[in-house]
Amino acid sequence: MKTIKLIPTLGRRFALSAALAVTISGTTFQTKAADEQFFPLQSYRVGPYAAGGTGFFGGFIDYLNLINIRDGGVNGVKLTWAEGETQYEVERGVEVYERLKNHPGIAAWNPLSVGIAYAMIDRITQDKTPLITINHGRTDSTDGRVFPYVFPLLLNPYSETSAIINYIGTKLGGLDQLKGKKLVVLYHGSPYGKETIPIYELLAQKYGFTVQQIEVPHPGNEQESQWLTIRRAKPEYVVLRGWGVMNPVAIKTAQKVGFPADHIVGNVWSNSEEDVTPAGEAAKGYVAITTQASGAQYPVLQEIVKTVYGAGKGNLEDKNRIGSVYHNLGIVNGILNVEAVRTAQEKFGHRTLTGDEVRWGFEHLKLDPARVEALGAKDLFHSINVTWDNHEGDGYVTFQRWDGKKWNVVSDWIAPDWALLRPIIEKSATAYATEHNIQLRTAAEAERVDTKPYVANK
Amino acid sequence: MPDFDPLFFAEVLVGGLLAGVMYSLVAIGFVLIYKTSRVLNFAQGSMVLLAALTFVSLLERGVPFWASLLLALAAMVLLGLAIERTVLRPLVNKPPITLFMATLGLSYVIEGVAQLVWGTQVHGLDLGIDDKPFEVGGILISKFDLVAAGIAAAMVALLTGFFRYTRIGLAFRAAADDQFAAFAVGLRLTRIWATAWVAAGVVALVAGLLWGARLGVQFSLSFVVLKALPVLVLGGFDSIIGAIVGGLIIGAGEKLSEVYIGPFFGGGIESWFAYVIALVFLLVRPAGLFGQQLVESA
Amino acid sequence: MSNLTAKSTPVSIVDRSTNKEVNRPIPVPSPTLRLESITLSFGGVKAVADFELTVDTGEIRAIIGPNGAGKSSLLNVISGFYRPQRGHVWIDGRKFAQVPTQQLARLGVARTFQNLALFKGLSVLENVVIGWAAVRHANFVEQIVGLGRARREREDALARAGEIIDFLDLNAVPDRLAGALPYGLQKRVELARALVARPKILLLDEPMAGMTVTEKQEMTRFVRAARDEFGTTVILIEHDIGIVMGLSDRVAVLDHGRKIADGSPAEVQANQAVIDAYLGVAHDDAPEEVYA
Amino acid sequence: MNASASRFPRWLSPVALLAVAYGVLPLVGSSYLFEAILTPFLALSLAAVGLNLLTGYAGQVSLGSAAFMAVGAFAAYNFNLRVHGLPLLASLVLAGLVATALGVVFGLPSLRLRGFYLAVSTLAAQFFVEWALTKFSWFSNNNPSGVIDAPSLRIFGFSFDSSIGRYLFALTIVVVLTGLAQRLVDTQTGHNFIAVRDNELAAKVIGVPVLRTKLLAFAISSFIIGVAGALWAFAYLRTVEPAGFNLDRSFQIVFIIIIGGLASIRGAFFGAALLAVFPLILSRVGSYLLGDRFDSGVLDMSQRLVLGSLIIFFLIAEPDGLVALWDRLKRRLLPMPNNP
Repeated sequence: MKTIKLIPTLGRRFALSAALAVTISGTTFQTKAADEQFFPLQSYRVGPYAAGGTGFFGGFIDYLNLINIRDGGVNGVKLTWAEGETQYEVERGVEVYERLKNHPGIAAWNPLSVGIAYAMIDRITQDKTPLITINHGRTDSTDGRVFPYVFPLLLNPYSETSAIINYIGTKLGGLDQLKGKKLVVLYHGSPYGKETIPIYELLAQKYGFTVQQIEVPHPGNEQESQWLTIRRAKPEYVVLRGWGVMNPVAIKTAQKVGFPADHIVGNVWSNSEEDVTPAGEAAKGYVAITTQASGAQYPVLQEIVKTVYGAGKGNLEDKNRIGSVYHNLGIVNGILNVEAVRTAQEKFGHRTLTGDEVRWGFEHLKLDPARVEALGAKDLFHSINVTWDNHEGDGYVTFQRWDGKKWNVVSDWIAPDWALLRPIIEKSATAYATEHNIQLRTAAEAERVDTKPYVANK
Repeated sequence: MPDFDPLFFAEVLVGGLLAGVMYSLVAIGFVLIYKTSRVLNFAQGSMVLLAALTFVSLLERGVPFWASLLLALAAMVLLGLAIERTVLRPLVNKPPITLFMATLGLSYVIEGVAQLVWGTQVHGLDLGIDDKPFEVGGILISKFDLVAAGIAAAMVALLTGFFRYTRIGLAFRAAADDQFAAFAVGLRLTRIWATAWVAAGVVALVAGLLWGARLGVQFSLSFVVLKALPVLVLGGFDSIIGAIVGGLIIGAGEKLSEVYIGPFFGGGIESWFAYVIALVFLLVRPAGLFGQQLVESA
Repeated sequence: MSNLTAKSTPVSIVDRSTNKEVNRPIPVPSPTLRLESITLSFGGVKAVADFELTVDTGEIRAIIGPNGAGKSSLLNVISGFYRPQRGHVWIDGRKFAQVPTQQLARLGVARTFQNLALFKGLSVLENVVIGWAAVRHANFVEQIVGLGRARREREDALARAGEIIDFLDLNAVPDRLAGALPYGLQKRVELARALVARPKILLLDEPMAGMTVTEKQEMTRFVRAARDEFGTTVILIEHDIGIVMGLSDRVAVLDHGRKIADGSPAEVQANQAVIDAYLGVAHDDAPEEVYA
Repeated sequence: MNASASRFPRWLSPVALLAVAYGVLPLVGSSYLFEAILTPFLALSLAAVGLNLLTGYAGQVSLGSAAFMAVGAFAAYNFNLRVHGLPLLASLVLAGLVATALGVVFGLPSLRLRGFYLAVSTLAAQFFVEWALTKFSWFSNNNPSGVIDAPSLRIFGFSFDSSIGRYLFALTIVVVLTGLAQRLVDTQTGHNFIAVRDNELAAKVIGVPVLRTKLLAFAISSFIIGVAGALWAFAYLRTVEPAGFNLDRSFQIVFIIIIGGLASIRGAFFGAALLAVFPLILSRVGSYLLGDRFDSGVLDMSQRLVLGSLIIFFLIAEPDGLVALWDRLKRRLLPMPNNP
């Protein structure tokens, strides 16, 4: 008979059941929140997308720390947060949501993941707590009438597409020069990648250029056939709508088939240092769109380095990632969240706000270039103007070229073609509304705010 | 159907063949272990990741190129010995499927260790082989791929020489043929298996460097195992020649199908089409092209 | 399943104590099984060359020969595992180039294996019941519901299994896992599994290998009883000459894949060629292809 | 499986378990317990029961079970969406049948291939389904993002749309299907599965229809895994994208039946309990013991390390999994009267 050492397994079994009891009781937070505003973070610091996660959540936490240390919170209300690892997987994101949703004083959810964001839309609408999907998420969630609690701040995928086409137009000497030209869009084989297929077709008809959209199967660590097809199609420009390992491999394979890197334009998720450094020399001259410029020379960055990292509270392990694209995106996201809370506090008082109050704050978030400069973020990002029915807030974009070591801004702030995009967004949003029988919200309803602290269903 | 242009076809074919060589590099690691111990080592992908991550992390900490190469090599040797000792030996007489599942667990362990020790950042890796293509008869060929093909060819020559002409190589082949007979004859099987795992570790390092130079050294490097499996199924799990030929067929087949048949399906068919190619061959020869045909008997 | 009293089916139980052949069926003229000039080679090595054999109904037909003479290969040809390069297998007058293994049960052929092919994950009773699996009509849904046809088939199978378990004295262990039994008992379970479907032809591949003397005698009794009881034709491959000569009606002797003698036990024992083969008169030994 | 004569009648433990599951838990459990632990545990257990039939009982290794979960989820979504008035349970059953059809198709290689070659060929199913569901947006109702939203759970007029409701909905389906699976395993077909696993050739010789048995194993297991996929999407996540059913999910189900215990219906539940709750415990115990010195990333990486070593531990020390460990423990703690 196999001699099985029963003691350790017994020991492990008891440890297991003890720990189980801890989780079953669930986490009931009794402590009375002494005027704190809480940010639950579904972060991912592991797995294929760790670079994005560590940078973004590092920047966000750094900014919250800055506000706490420098200003003692927002009008005296201290900012707190808790992280739950999701490894960018939807069900882990949902588990962290279930675990933290009963925490008092939640301001907003910031998952930075398309999959988790989709899984949360019904849940946060029911909880009346805003869900922020900066630069990504559902394009039609821009329409505040149908998605009251979802905010694709600064840039939704359609605006990004329109801005890229505008940029390529200017490079060719004007939008009319687009006529007759050939464009290829290389997209990641996932819902995120497929989101912009319709808009590229539409813009192609509008400006008279031809577009060929080629899919790269996940994870995209081998793109020989895609780039040989591109080589034969001989397009003027290739738009890279990539994610993760697919980006450096695309740039390297482009070099391999002799396609010039400076004719590749990266989208907002193919624009970070981690996307280009693995490609080494091949990435020189590669241009990518961004809503936030990279670099640490901006006043708000300097303050973070001085006060937060000075006090040893900096979240980034690798100091020379300060000022990287993801880090700055986290900081900008921090600015927008904090300013929304500040705006809401002006109306509802300097205290812990409910989710619906913060939602009101986001729907009145107006940061013109002057206010942005006051926040020490001049040239970091342009401006934002969120209204109750436009949850994107008309963010401006700029383009950066990689010189082998760092990103350099090569264009001034460009505005996407909002007028053209709005009807398309509204059509898709109303279709969603009918499918889920949601009535469209009116301006008046947007003003009504639920001010009693909300506890999700027990 | 895009107009058929022979020059382009040749280019896709050559590109496919060279890509196939990169798959073979990984597949050879599988074959080494399967050949001697009938274990399909699913952890080969994570060994490729660990090897490349160790090398590039040492390089970035200022260790010179050759020193970090040797240290990474040493790490893979130690890993090979440790695996044989802790995982393989206790499971020695278990059915092959149990061992296969043990390597599934092993791949999680190695991925965990690699990221715990060296962190989860993305690293660039420059081997000094630039990737500028050059034109041969109107066909663009990448210098990097040729060097990779050269390294693969050298490795195959080295391995076949090792198997054919050295004593330990002979012991390998004996163990591969019939473990019990080898054991009965007095060959110390555990030493053979350990050497097999060490050799697979070395192959993993070579594959890790070449794939890492192309992909960047990061977590997704371990997905490369999924590229090697159809090659093994086609070439046979226990034949090095099969790994090379299988790699070439899958590489070329994958690329040609993506370029010429892909458009009908809307593109992106590479990930599963390689398995279809392998399956078609398999239904003809159930143990792969060069795999040892198992004579069915009660 | 507690022990099952055998349902009274009109089968006369052989009186084991007297060991007399009570009602031995008269051999029917047409041969139940015929191997017509079978030639089998593996990659150039001739395992069996031009082998001819006829087996009459109800006969215990033995094939003997030194190790590696190709005996097991012959059984594997009859079982359809190998396709002979030349020659045919005739079963009940039907000619096969390669016997369809899946139809063996339907053709009334059952066999045991040289080194035990029991289903380790099943109990003894379940192993024997599954021997009756071929004649099953109820589909899996009916079986889950367990009524009507499925229930009857189940009960019938259990009854038949019960009978064979009584017949082979396995009553002590019906619920034990087959893999956990001692070697001798496992051999008997495998015989039970082969007999439960009342096969016309029973192929025995060295049933006595590795057995003690008493176990051998018991097995001999069971084989003879099976033939006498159910009229089963038996093709026996066995090393123990004493057992073979005592048990078989006719014996064929195989040496290096060729038949060197065929006849009654007495004739074969007196045949000089057989003696030479067994005493190992020196002649070139072809490399053996031992396929269990 | 021989029924070990124990002091308690055999049906006592399942009935007691059901009493707790239906009676006690809904009263005492928090919504976190249902939403984040019990409902995913039930869906994973059901998938593991399905895979155990195929790999544990019939011996056919499959690395593509996540693909069949995805087919179940998307088929149920489309039946419910496109066939008006179709009751939810009907679309679940139809979804299971679609998964069955696919299971049979991808089971065909098992007729010629065995062991690793078969395992690798099931990977073809995994990648093909993942690609097809992402590529053809018809499956996700032309929603550009490829993500489907679960319909509301209404059966015979009752709404199961609360966290307890979803739990009871999932529980009932799992109980019914597990009962059928346990019943199947005790029938002749179930024994044929084991025969094909233990010695395919001997099974063929004695007349067990080997080809039909293998395809039946693939069909039944795909049906159960398909329904489990639909449960995962409708009762647990309530919105799912193809990437949610990736290769890691297939490996997770394989790990569950290894740790739980191959060829044992109960094993699926033991394994799923450990694997569904394990990551939560580790992150809790980790953050509790180590405080925030380690960020959640390190904890998660160590979870991958611990899970991998757990697999190896079980394969070496207890190849029959948690079930065997539990039975041995039970025998030791509740000595049977007639046990020597």
